[in-house]
Amino acid sequence: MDEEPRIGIYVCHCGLNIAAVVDCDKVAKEAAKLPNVVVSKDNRYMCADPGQELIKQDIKEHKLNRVIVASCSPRMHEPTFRKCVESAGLNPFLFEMANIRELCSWCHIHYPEEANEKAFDLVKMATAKARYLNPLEVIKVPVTRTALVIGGGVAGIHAALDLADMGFKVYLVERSPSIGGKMAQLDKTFPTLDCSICILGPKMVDVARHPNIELISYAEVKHVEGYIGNFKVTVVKKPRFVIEKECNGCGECANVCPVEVPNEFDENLGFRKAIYVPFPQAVPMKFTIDREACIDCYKCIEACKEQGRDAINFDMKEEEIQLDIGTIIVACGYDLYDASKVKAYGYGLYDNVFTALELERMINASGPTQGNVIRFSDRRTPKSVCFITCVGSRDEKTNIYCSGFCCMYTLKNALLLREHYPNVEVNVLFMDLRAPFKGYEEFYRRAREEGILFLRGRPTEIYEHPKTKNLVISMENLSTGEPMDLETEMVILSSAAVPTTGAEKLARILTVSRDASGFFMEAHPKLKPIDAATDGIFFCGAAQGPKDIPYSVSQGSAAASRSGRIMAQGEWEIEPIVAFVDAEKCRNTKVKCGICVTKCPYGAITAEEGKAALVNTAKCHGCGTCVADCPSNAITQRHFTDAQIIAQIHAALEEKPEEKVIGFLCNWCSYGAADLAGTSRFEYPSDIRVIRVMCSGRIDRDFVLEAFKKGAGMVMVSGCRFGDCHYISGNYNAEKRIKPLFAMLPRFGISPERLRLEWFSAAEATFYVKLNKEMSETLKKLGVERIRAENEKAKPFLERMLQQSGG
Amino acid sequence: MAEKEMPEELKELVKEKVHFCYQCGSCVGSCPTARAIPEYNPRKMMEKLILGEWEEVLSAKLIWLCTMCHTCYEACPQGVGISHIVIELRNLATERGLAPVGFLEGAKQMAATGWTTQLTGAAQRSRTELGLPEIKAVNTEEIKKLMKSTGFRFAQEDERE
Amino acid sequence: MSWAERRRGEIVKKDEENRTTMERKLLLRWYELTLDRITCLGCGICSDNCPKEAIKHLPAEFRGIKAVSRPSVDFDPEKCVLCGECVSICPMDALKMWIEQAERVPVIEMNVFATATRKRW
Amino acid sequence: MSYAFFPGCMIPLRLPYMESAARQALAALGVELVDMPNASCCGDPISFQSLNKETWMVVAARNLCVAEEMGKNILTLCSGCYETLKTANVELKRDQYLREKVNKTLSEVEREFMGTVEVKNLLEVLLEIGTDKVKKRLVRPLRGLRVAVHYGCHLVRPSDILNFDDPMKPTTFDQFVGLTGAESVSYLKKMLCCGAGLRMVDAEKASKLVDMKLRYVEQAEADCMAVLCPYCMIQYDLTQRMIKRESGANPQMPVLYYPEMLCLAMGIKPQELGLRHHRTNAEPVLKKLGLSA
Repeated sequence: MDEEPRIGIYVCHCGLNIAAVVDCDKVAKEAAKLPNVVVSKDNRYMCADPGQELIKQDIKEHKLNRVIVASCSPRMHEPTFRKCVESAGLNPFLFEMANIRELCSWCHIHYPEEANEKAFDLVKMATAKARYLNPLEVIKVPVTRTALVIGGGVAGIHAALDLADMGFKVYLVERSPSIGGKMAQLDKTFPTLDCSICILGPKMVDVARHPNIELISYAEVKHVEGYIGNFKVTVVKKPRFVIEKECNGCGECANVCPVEVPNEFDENLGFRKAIYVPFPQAVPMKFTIDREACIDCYKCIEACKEQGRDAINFDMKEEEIQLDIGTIIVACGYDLYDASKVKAYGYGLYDNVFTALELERMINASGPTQGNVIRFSDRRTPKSVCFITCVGSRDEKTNIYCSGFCCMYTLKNALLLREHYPNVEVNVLFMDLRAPFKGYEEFYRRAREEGILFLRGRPTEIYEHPKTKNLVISMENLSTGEPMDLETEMVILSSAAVPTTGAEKLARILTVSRDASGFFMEAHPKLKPIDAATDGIFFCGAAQGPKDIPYSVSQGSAAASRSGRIMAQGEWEIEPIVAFVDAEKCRNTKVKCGICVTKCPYGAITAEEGKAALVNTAKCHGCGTCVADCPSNAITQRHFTDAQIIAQIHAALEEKPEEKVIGFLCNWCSYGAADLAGTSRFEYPSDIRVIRVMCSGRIDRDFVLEAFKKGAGMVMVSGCRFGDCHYISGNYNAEKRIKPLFAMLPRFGISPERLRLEWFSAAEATFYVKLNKEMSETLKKLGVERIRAENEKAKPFLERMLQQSGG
Repeated sequence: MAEKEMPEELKELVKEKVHFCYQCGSCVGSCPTARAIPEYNPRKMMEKLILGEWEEVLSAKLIWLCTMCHTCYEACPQGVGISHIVIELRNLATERGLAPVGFLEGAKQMAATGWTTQLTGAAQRSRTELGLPEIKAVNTEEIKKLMKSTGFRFAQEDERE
Repeated sequence: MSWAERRRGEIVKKDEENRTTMERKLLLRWYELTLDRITCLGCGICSDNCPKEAIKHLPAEFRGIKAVSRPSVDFDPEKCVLCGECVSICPMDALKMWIEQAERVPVIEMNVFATATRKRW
Repeated sequence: MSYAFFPGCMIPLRLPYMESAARQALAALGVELVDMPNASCCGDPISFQSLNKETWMVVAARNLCVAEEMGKNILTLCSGCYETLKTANVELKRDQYLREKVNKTLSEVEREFMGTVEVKNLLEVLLEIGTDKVKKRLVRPLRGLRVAVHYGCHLVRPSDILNFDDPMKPTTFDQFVGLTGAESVSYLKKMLCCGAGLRMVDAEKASKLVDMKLRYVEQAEADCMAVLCPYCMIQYDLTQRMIKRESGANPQMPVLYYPEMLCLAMGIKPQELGLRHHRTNAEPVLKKLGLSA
């Protein structure tokens, strides 16, 4: 763009969210003095209609060709304002945002002076970048009208059915031999006590029958590549040793099988054969051979042949299926916390301590006891039962979070027990009983009405009576304040929900992040509760956090509509922040180079011998690793150009550079953590000036050197934890590039502790805060004088190095 | 005690640990002292600290009843570390001359002999009988020096001296 | 071992002086496989025929020419599936299996003895 | 195997029979015990720590220094000493600031904490020897003896520092009792504190705790109790008489120190142990084992 930049700056008060700490009026007035700034205003709510109108008017009136809004995180409102400037006829990429809320006002509440200084710096940095902004055209990619649902629990089933009804092709991948998930194991559901399998069963059958759904059971997702609308997914189908097409589920094979093993579906209370279906209503109704238990007697083959079929094949091998997918829904659910880890409660040690899911199987008419609740030790119906809540939750030793639905299922189990055995004494031991949704408090009331006794207090430990095998619970009766021993014949532990096994692996396959508890992390806790940070991937059900059935079902439907929204359009706009090669500068024309080809994690770059390298824009995800690693500076990332980033560095370090930290944060993890620190209102020192890049792989060594040359006190380079990189390998490349600096800097006279290379996830706001405190300590320890002296000494070296690399 | 302000050490503890207490009673459930003496209730003690009634807690005889079995420390789901807080409270109470005689006797013995207990005649006889080696005296000067330089106070009478 | 922590459905191995018991307790089905170490000669036929390779044959230990221990067998509760193959084949009748306190051998009941060995011979 | 031997104060000064049994058992297992010259009381984790935590830490550190000079790991017989010495050792190794502070004080007596030794309790040492090796020495298994195991709080808690076994449901001691051929019975309130820490302030209530525990032990039809700590020993062994005097109840539960059980199982004659110095009568136990004179 050749025309002179005409910049408009808008400082948002965000009500009092920003204005309470930052003097917005002053910031706007000061910003007006910056070069190329034509208008500079402050406003109560920039994102509201009047605010947006103001921008549109000014663009017309003052012929603005750059717009800057200083308000919240770009992860929040960047799309809003881009649309706004676009409607006024300006290219949306000529808009830039300064994050003075999450990164400034919210985290320096008690230090308004420093906050003001920082806010102005952030605006100045945005302005500096804005001068170098270029108009960009969005890239449109086609969208495959096929969805993949991972996990066939109640949430996944609903997501799949809804999408299929919308007319999209759906692949439903389920790990176990049958769909149904945890809900299939339950006896009844709260708060209305309908039979669980009776309401779930028909839905499962619908899945099997729906012409648009292809159910791939006993299979796992092995590999995912590609991007929104164009995912390539590899699914591994485990061998069933039973040919699905041939098996009609008659069960003769199981009748002759000599091996009995505990049935996982019955929580190992009952047994199944080595050839089995987990439960009578299983979908698909196909048998599976458990080769771990099978003794290769081949009796099943005989039995199958007697039925005139030949469904069993012991030579079956693992099978890989390739799928072209438009959107992915993750519904992999939860596991129950292993109660035996809470040793004090004696699960696994004492016979008559059960988990809630075990009770659920016992009380179920088709369970291992045909609906009888009995004790392990003497097979007698207990005269008294105690329920203990919060096992493995709300405890810093196990899981700090509240698992949400345990209170309610405890109530349900207590009521069911009361219904089956009116004379059994039922006690519920609880700390807080949480019954917050529709009909739940009424359910709690009903439980009290039925004579279930509620005792407040968290049991300390449980012992077994050596003779009667009764259990003695030590606890404080909180209403009297006295310790007491409660003797009961059976204890039911209400275990918390924890991320399912394999969630970690799946997160890596999909390159999506998980929160501190290990559940999948949504893009925004309030406004994008279904979306992953990666476009085209959605979460529903307990994969995202512990949830009850109604909530899981609504999330399943929500995920279906979110992904249907993308597939219905047939094409999708992706941000044009891709890399492009300047053919004149590329040295591959002269020598064999191809470094960029090896660095690109997506295989988006090709470099034929003698020709300049070429970027396939549709394949490029825009991490910028190739840009930073190009030896001849021939590659540029649009919207994150070297010139833009260096302008930001210069702007940040104009005043008092020795007291400042230049922080390079990757968009997905470290910037996310910084945002979270803000939303959580964690306070930390204000020394840091944040420069956002898409990936740590974009961070050029020259940026660090440039910052020190300009006198920066410290530099921090940060990205996602290893294995979590949003662009697969960006952080590994960043580490390879930045790490040598620790050895190099001391040779120039710069203390190595002035450079930090840190990896943390978007959930680790506390780590980000700790890091900032540490860096502030380091700055204080070294002192301005020493830093200045070091920088002076290093300057000639730095200049020489920068010249060499052409930066 | 005429202090109004909570002592700094205690303030920090309350802020960093005690405030996490959500009054679940895990600490009381298996507390041996609470079983023997119902007035002793670590949960209520934590509540009082949160409410700022620290003087009452500190001056009460109750803090000296803890057997230091650390069951509460292990049982606490919020990591309050109650038994360690009791130790801090006792330290502060000792500074204010509130330590009970039973506790101080051991310390006096320690300064005198290097052991917190005395060799009884019967024990001496059975040592010989069992063929155990002689007990060697401890260099009590070292112990006294260490106790002095760490500011160990025996009781109020000692302070007057 | 009364103090050891167990998982539901897990096979628990108990070594007593002259007897080894493999026990699995499901709610309404208790399985027990016992080896009488006095009767057992340690021939190792069970080990050769175990379809899950859950039985290890321990030959006699010698010090010089003097045997310091008799040959014997050892069970691996992780691998065993309590099929009863070993019970059916033991020439000394040293192995016994009970299901719900009744002496039962699943492989004999299901008549799979011949087929199971077919694979190996 | 050689250890710096730290019996504490209570064992050598009041309960020498415990020291005797431990020395005999460990000698039979080939463990060399080297006395620690000039070692003092560990710094009692209850009374001393309560009065002044800093002094407590410094005194403990001084004892660690003695072992460091000897270049040997410490074996403690008393669980109280175990907690004190291990806490000091772990915290001083972990916390640089605390270490500097403690070393400054220690320099007055010309000592310095280096952090070169480990602190071990009796069971840890037995584990180090190896259960198989110990079992081979046990020629006369205590078959048929029903033992109620009492762990003693300071053996396992605070678990984040001691890191020895589970703080609420430990199993190591039971396994070692099982090793001697005896049966470790399960009983209610197995982890209930002996109440020694309460004795200094309220002896009557401390006896109440003993009484409470003994009832649960009796209920499980145990033949005797097994302990590892001298304070627990005093509580259960001595207090039974007091209970008889005070409340008229007549508890008669023999209390054994675990090394005594080991010695019996090794075939050492009961006469060579100080069983007669127990305040409770160990005769029923010996009778059951067919060892009575």
